[in-house]
Amino acid sequence: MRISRRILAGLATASLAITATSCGGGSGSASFDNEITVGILHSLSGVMSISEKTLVETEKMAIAEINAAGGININGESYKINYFVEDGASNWPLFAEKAGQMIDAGYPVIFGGWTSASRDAMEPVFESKKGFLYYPIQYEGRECSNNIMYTGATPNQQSEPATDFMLNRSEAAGKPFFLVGSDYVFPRTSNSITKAQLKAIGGEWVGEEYLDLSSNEVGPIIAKIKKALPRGGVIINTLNGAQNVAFFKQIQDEGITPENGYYVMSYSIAEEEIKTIGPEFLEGHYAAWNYMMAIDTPASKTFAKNYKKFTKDPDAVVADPQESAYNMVYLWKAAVEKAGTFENAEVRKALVGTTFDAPQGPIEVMPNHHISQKVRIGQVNSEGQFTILETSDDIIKPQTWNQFIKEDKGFACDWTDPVNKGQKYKL
Amino acid sequence: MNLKNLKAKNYIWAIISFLIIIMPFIVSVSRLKILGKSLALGIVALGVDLSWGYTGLLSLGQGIFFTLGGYAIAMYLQLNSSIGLPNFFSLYDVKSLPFFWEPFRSTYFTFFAIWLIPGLLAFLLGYLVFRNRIKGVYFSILTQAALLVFYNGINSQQKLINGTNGLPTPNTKLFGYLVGDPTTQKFFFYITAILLLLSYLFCKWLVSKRFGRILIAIRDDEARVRFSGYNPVVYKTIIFTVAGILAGISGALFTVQADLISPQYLLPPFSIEMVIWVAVGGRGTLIGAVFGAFFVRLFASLVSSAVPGAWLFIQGGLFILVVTVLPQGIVGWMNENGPKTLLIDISLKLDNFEKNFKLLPLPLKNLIKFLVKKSLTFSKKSITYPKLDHAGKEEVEL
Amino acid sequence: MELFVDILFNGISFGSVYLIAALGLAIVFGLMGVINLAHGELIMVGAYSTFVTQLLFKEPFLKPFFGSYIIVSIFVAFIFSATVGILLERLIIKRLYGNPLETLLGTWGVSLFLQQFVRSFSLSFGTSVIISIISGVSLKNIFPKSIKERFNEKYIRLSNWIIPIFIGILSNNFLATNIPRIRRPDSRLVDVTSPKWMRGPFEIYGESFPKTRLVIIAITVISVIAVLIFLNLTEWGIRIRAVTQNRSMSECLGISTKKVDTITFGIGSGLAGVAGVAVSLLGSVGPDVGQLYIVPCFMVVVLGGVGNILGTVLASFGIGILTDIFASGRLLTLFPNAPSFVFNTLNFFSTSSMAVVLIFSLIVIFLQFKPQGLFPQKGRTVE
Amino acid sequence: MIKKNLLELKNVSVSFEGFLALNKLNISLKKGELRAIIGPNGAGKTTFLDVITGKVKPNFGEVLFNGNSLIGKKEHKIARVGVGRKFQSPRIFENLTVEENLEISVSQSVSILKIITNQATKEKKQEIEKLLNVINLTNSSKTKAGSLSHGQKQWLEIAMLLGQKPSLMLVDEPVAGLTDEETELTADLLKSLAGTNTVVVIDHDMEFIRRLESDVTVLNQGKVLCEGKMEKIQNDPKVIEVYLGKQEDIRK
Repeated sequence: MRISRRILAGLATASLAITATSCGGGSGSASFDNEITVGILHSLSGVMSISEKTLVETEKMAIAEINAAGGININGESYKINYFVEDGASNWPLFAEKAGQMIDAGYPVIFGGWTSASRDAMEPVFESKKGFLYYPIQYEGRECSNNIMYTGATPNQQSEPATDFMLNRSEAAGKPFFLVGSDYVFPRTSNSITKAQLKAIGGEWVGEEYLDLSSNEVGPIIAKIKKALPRGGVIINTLNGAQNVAFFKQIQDEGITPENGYYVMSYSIAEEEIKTIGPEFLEGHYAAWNYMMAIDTPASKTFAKNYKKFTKDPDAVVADPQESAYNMVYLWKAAVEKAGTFENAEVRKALVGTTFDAPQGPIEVMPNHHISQKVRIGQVNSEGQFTILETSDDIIKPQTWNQFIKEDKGFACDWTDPVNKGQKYKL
Repeated sequence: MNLKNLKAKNYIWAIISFLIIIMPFIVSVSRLKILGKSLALGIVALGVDLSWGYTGLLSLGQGIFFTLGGYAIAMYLQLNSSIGLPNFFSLYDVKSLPFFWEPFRSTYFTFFAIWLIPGLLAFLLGYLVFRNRIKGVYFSILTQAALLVFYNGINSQQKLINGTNGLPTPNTKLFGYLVGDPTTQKFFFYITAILLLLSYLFCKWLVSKRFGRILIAIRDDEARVRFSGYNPVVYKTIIFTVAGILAGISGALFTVQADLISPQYLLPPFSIEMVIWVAVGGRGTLIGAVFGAFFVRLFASLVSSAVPGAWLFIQGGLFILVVTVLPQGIVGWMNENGPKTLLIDISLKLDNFEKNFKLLPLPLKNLIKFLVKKSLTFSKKSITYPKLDHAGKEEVEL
Repeated sequence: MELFVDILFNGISFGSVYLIAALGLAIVFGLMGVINLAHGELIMVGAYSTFVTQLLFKEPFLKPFFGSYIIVSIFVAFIFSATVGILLERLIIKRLYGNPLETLLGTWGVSLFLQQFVRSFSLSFGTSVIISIISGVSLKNIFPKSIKERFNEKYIRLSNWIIPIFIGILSNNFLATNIPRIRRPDSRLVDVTSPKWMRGPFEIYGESFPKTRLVIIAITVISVIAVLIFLNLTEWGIRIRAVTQNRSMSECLGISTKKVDTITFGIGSGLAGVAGVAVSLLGSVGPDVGQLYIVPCFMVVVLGGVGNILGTVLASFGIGILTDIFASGRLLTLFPNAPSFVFNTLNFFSTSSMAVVLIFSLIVIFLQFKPQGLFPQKGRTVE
Repeated sequence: MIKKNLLELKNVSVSFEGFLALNKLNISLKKGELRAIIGPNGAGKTTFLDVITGKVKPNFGEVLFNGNSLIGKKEHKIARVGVGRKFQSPRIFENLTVEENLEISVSQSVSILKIITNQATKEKKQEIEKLLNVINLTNSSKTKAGSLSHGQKQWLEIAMLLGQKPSLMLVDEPVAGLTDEETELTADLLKSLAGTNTVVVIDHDMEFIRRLESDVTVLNQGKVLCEGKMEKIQNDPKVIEVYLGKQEDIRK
């Protein structure tokens, strides 16, 4: 009897193992007057699926929460949110193709993307078809589309404060900088900002290396770091997902550790990555984010708890990209309710100035379609969490056109006046 | 009998042409783009079929020529729709246009570059490799290595060619028309269909002559061809060059409808996928290559949006299927009376049914029996297979 | 001098990864002429089985032995990958001998299938599938004869099906309940944590070497020696070489070529598993991990000369050293005063991706002159 | 009138890693001659053909055809100057029809441009018809060559050889696997070809060789052991020794 139950349990787990969800809606007993379907477009297969699936989960969770709380209210009518998930398959042109299809299918909004390449591929599609994309990842800036809402950090909300911290207040303060990144647009741009910033604030920069996205062989880069930084220093790391694992494992083997005076500041290591790489390799290194799971507020705790419950995984962690994805669903809801319609043009107008009490604290949508938010610097501790060392005093306003880049200095973007100040205008 | 077949064929062609003509008016632009892209891939599939299906040269690097064609047109569009440098250069502090892009400002140059550059490269690579008698799997591995050379080269050069991000096209202008515009896209669709037809006719013409027979002879026994007084290097180089040119054209047509050309098309899976289109459709049959590319791609985009991830399972299964049980592909199978043979096989199996499936549970056994009997009686009645009984007996005697 | 040691060590350590990854391929491709594009996925199986072994060693009853899990995982990875490989050989490759291009395409299909399998199914499920296959195969052979004779053959055959499935379900259940990490399908990257003794640098004569790299070099050296001993001194090894040299003659001599094929393929696949252990020590493990290695592996084998283990060794170390020289910008260090044109060119190629471009191009050019690689196969060419 | 030597091998040596497949071989053939070559396994018969057709490059020695050296020439070039070869096991293009197989062999001298743009001319078609008649395959001209019987394949390959119109025909084991009747027919065919063509036949089948009524060359260990008519060869003690072992051994 006992055995047979075990078998059944085994069979049940086996069948659970088969994934087959792609389409569905939030559950909730409340009755709704109407329904609206939104699009979710992330990689569910391929290299990026690893990261992007967590965003899909978070977005689904946000939708489920909104539905459970009565859905979207427009002029007294309640709307239940349904969602349609599409797979971008880590293939940038496919993102563009699917985005086009989803806009044609009439979804008022699409939540999606992770890599800059996928966003860049989708941008012209959204612009030509007048769709609206909500994009949740911190990125390099230098663009400002009327058809995209960016809820991740701009460089001045992540890398600039982090560089400042590393040069002046970290354990490696005053030491030279070495920049390491994957070879694509975010690390390249981020690093050129960092270099300009170091020049301006008096830091020393000794080297810059890029690893091709298809390669895992970090050995040569480590050799160069050892040569350039013989007595410790700061390493600014913008490597991508999997490459981080190889990087952190091997720098430890080579003795590039905090004990020896080497400190890595990463812009793409969040709680999820710490879990994967293992805190034993990351302990003592730094990261900069707007949200960290260790934020000790009820909102943050509830967010983490709900996510664990929603994914039925007690070990699940939440991180900045997920929080950002979570926020964007709520921001859209608020904007729609404010506009009183799902019409894109109206929602866009209502969007600017929308606020939300996010797990990280209050955030607000700025006229350049980015959000103002705080920055936190954390140090990885042995439990695999961040010890938050600093939180910016003020809420930092996003700069899409970075002031450390020559061509962009003195430019800004303001979509409340699309004719004169849209995209890029001289201040 | 023959006449009837001919008529049926004509009807099919008429229906297909009709569908292609009315398609832009009945489906949305985003769907039309998918159809157009699938048609464009038919052109590269023709090249793969010529080189692999006919000549036995399995190139795993057709993505190189495809992508070169794509980059040529994308860069031309970028250069001719922006004042000064294309936008992306400013991201990397590039002040002046890299010298090798300079000629791409010219329409004439680009028109030739789209097919001539891939063609020349294919000629060069092919000539060297074939002259040194590198063939079979070595050729495949070598082309794959060349593919990775191009992938790494383009993917890592942000400053020269926008690296990983690739070059987008929808906001660019072709002769003053916005490329992403629905009307322009409809135009591209027709252009693709026409070029596909032309390429098909060209390939058909090519293989209908003695040339085509020599290609097959090279596939069957290259040494014999050599001892018969032919230089296979010449033939192989010609066909590989033609395949390269077709890939370049296909890449250019694909890019303007895909909104983006990126190094992802240089990754090995894409180039190997081309082989599966040809294999499923029927290697050595040009029509099979075109239909294979079209329907496999269409099927892929349907499946992958219904069940993400399932497509890889199906694609993997297709590869295994075409090498184990369906080596001639669907068209080849039809040509060789495959359906009939299958039914005969089943009817033979049926006799040994009890013996072969001893361990199956009874109800399932009865169900299978019932189904097979039904389909057999059905096929007996159908006029297509009138000689089933007779043929069946022959098989038994053998 | 220090530079020389650096280049040599780095080159050897890069090269040993290529070597261990290509060793199995050299056997399968070299001896059997089979192009196995799923070789990378067999490496992946090895890497994932290392991960599962590591998690098992984190369980309370094995925790004290955590330091030695890496040794256990080498054997586990070998067996698991070999099982998958043998299954692949029996089900697909067997039908395709003599058709190398078809084999290439078929194994590519398998590789796609395996990649998606680890994305769509949980690791506990995958592990138990392999366990039940192993038990199914071994069960047939370990059934005591007395039992076999006493019962109807039908029941024995039936139990050959049922018992492995049962074992599989039980092991899935066990793994899923005890190790929550692998209970659900999860395509996220997983990471193998090496035991403490393997982390950090190892100092000798003032030079420091990373221990992980040393361990990988050791694994590689041992594997190469084991393969050489196996091929040259054991009965099956000699049979394998006999079949390699003359298949039909060996058949006449009563060597079961089928069995030899299966064993050769099993060993080649098992070595891929061992390579998986090495790879997992260096970086993360994901469904795509095999794709990173497959083309370099083929380049190593082709460059070394098909069927020549020594060639494979030299080719992989050669590629490793060249990688270090180009990618780490050693030439820039050596010739800092080179004319600016040369300097710029060298600098242009001194990233790992451009090093790949350069090295692959060099190999392609080299093969133009010596299409058979460094050590051509001997004897009259068969056309 | 003295017939000129069509083919001359002078001191040709070929070694495969120390194994001497041909050892200072000297053979010459007159125009229009029919010559049979026999020898035990490993005597260098196939290597002899390989050297002439350009598949193997000799380490030493000279191969003259019509007075011109063949060494260093590519296989297809050698085929074009008039050396045709039939392989040991029939090598035909299995996925082409019988007719197409012959078409390829008769079109060898056509320029590539014509091959790409034109179909076979009427004369060529007539040639093909003739060849089909010779090998008795007119009825199956449209079947795929792969589905022919073994004997038919052998004959098809001979016909392909004829289609090339070579001045020197090298025929490697043409009757392996043929029935007695077919063997006889083949022998008659080859005999009839001699005179206009020069034919070299390699075979193991002594009955068949005898039927050819030609000069016979015996190869052993890469050298010519002896040459002459069949009767002479059969009584040569050296040949008996090579084929049957030393006479002392037999006595034991």
